[in-house]
Amino acid sequence: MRPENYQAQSHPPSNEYELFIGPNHPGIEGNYAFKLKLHGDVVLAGKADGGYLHRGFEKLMEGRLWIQNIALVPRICVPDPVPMEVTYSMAVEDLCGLEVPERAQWLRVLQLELSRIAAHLFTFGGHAATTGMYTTSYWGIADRDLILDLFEALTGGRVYHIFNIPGGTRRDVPPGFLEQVSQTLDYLESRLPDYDNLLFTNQVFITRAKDVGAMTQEQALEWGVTGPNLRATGLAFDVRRDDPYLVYEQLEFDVPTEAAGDAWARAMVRRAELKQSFRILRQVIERLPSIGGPVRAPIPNPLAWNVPAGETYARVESSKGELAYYAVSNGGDKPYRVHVRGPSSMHAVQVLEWLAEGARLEDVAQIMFSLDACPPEVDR
Amino acid sequence: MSDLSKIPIHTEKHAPEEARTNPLAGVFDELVRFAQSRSMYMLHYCTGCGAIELPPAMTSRFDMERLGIQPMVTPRQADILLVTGYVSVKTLKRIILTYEQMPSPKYVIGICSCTVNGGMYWQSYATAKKLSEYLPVDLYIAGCMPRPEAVIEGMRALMANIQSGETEPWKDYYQRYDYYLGNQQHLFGDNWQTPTDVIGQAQHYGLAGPETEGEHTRILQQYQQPLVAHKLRLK
Amino acid sequence: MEIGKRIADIILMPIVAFVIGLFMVLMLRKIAAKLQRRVGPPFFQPLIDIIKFYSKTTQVSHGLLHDIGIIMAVGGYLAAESLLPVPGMDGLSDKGGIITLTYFLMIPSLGLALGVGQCANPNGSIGISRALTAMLAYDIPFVIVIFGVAWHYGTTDLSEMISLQQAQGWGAFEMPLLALAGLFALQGMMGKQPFEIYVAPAEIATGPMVEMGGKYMGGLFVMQCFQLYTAGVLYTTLFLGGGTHWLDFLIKIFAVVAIPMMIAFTFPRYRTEDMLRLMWKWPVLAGLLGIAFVMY
Amino acid sequence: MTERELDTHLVTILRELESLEYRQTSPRRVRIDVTREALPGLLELLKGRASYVHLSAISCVDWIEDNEFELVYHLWSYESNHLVSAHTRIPRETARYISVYDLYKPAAFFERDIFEMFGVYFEGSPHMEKFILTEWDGPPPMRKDFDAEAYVQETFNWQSYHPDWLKELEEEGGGVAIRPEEVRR
Repeated sequence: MRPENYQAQSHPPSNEYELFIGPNHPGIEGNYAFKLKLHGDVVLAGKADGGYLHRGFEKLMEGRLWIQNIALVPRICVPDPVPMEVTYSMAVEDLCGLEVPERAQWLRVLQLELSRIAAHLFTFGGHAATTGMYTTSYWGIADRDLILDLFEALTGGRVYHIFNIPGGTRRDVPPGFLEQVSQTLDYLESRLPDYDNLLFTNQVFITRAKDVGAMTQEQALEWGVTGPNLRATGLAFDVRRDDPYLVYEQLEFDVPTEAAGDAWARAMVRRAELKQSFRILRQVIERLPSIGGPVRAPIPNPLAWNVPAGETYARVESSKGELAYYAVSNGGDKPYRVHVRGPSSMHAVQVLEWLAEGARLEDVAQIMFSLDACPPEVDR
Repeated sequence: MSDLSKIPIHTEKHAPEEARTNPLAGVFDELVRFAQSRSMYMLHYCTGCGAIELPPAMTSRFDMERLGIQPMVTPRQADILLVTGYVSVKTLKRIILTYEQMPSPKYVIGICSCTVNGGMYWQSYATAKKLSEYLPVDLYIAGCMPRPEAVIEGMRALMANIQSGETEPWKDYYQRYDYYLGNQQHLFGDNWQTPTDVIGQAQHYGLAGPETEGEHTRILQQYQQPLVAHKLRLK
Repeated sequence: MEIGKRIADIILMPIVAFVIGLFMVLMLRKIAAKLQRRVGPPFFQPLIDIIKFYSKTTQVSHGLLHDIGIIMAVGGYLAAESLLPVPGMDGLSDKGGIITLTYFLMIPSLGLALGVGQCANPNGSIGISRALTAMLAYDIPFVIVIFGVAWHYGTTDLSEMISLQQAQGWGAFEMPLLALAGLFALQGMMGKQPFEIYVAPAEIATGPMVEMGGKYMGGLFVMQCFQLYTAGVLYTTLFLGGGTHWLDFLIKIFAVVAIPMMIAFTFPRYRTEDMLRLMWKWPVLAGLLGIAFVMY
Repeated sequence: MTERELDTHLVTILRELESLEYRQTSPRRVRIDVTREALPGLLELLKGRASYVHLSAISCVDWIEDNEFELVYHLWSYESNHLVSAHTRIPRETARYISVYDLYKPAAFFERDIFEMFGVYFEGSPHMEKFILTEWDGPPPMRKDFDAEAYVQETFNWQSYHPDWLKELEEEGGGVAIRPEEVRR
């Protein structure tokens, strides 16, 4: 039977047609849609369509206590939740003038870098899968699971940890945790040559990823590109180094850059960042035992916590780029306004639309994944 | 907490539909149900944050393919619709469109607490709260978010149900279409329509019941316009 | 050959092909699983999938050509199987020969093109246009290889080629360049990475299969079994001396199919024009050189 | 150039403009309060002469008691590594302002976001249409006078916390040990 009341219509002949990518499409990262106008294989215009993941976070946060919102914020970016908690906590601490104990700061760096590794492994996998290379994505996601195991040992949750609260962290590390981290790092480092063989030196992948979605440094700055995508155009800027927070000033790490600004350069920057994260984590493992003190500053009764009136802009480097929280308090027990600036709000919408223009249909998914666009950050 | 062991367990026996005379027919039905339970293609649609636990469940660590579960790309090829997490109203429309395009027998699993009752977004203006109002749901897997083990366990429960022939809510969608359509219209407005002719399908496959048509389907017919090809609009 | 034996062969050969094809699909998925460090599907999974698809209640047809397209796709391979000699069964191979077979192998793609065209899904249309482009790409080296082999043996009869090879030694040793070009064409024919341009889930949502559900998808799964079997048997017949008995025949065809599989899961896919460029350059060059060696 | 030098550079620029106040809130954060007429000029100066090329975000706050919207433009300089937040207020009734898209491309996204969530219309912004809330026809939801909870209670049904099958179980002595209502009390 013909189950759909579709009626064929004749159209004047045209070489142009419109194609919907998403929201139900494997070439889309998450629940997001992209409309393309094509001429043959060439994209004439692209239009992003968001809002499928809209939950009204900013409205929800205005209706909950300052401390309750900690449970809400990691949901804003699912693959990389830790920076969300940390940035929100930093914003609240800034409003209250709370001093975070040093040990808690080191613990936060530990989680942030673990989360960055997990997110980058996930992105590798996704990027490779858009070009038909599923083995890398299977490996990457399985290796990411080891990081999730570490998070489970530390916080009790695999994906959402709710471990950082304003004033510090909820608990200290469990015994033997740092050795476990160290072993996982050794294993992941030993896996990097495998990834190189399979993906980063694979001639077919290089052919596919070179010159795809390329931008120059001037264009990147003009369109508000941040994070690894900006570093792939040659600008060595990292919020961790240039607008330091927590204890990043005491840590040694490089800011890797590439010059080309295409999908290939972005993948290589992520790969280099993995190594830098390993380096940071090793320093944390070395230094953490020598730093004593509490992991949490004393905070008032969280159920009746009136945060002093004021406003602040807290900013960190998440795995996807610059993440910022603008928090306003009117002296009440709930936030007056919280505005989340996710890095993907630029990458997934305007930059993607702009890069898709003139690209090939084959490369649209690859451009989206190489930008590491995370739709929930756009929709919030 | 009261003693959990005191909770009585209910087991209900299902009356066999009608005795088939041909002994081979039973064997054949068994085989088909076995095949349907052991080969479940799930739709590759991440509707919410619970989708982040599906890649681990599918890939090397937990490997759903051991159980014959594979991701599939388009609704036409899929058997299971996994609603992974909260459904915003905008997504819900697409979920219903997708669900109606899937060939039956089809199954819906609601993953995460948000599909049960709105979860932690209970006061959000943008998310629908009870998934089973809009679609017949076979199984809920609660948790925020359920671990891959829980997802696989839920899949196994669904498999057992399919094999024993217990779970057939997809028939419910045809039989009580008016109820589901009414809830959809309440949320999306009276001019809500999908390209799939559900009533026609129900009649064609002999699944139409007394509640297939009603006041809401009359509203649908009143607003229904023939679908026309999409116009080029972009720039 | 008496008529009864011939009819029995024609009926039996597609069944044998289907069963072996199921095992090849299983091998494909197991190889993928092993490379991806996981367990992979259970033993009967390919068969269960097909039964499942055929047991669907809803069958969404988009019109007459949609139905005919699938019949053509499966039927083209069914006809091809009766032309491929296997140990103990020759079927129609002495009547048809390799030229007819080459034509038969194009029918499935054309049938799919008809069927998918009626679905009116842009992804499907892009997919099928890519599939036809891919056919254009791999058919040039494929035809060169067929021509070279036929010239070398002086016949287009497949069973005669087998007996000649069993007398003189395998074609792969006599015509290594043609065998190499044949491997390239094989990879393209199976539509696996790096030449998986027409399925491409992340780009065009599985292309030609996008509107197929129920029986139609089941038909495509059956077609995949035949496709793997045909590719394996054809290459074995042309270059590896066919089979004297079932054991060495099965070992050869599974080995032939395993090579492209292993390549497939360690490479990404090319773009369409990259595939054309590659296919028309190296395999064609190797094939032409091979023909030159064969001729002189 | 050291940071201190750039700081004085920024200060000289800010001194050129009238009707603004500025103060340094922390070592890398500068807050500027400016009238709504002077803001586009200020941004132009900051971008053109003080290397504040990166528009990090535009935030909007609904001060319903003052009957005003506050718009905050967060600008970052990759050279001096300072973040300048320019605050301005616009009246709530008219809710119209000028787009800064011609200065900063990223502004288009934030302006569209504010248009959807607060109903502030930006003249000259390229995409003054719905993006996230295409299926929403209520009032702009982020305004303080929109009560999300009341809307939710009115629109959606809830899963019964005490369904019939549970009552049957309870009669036989089983069921949930602690009621949700009891927990909330």
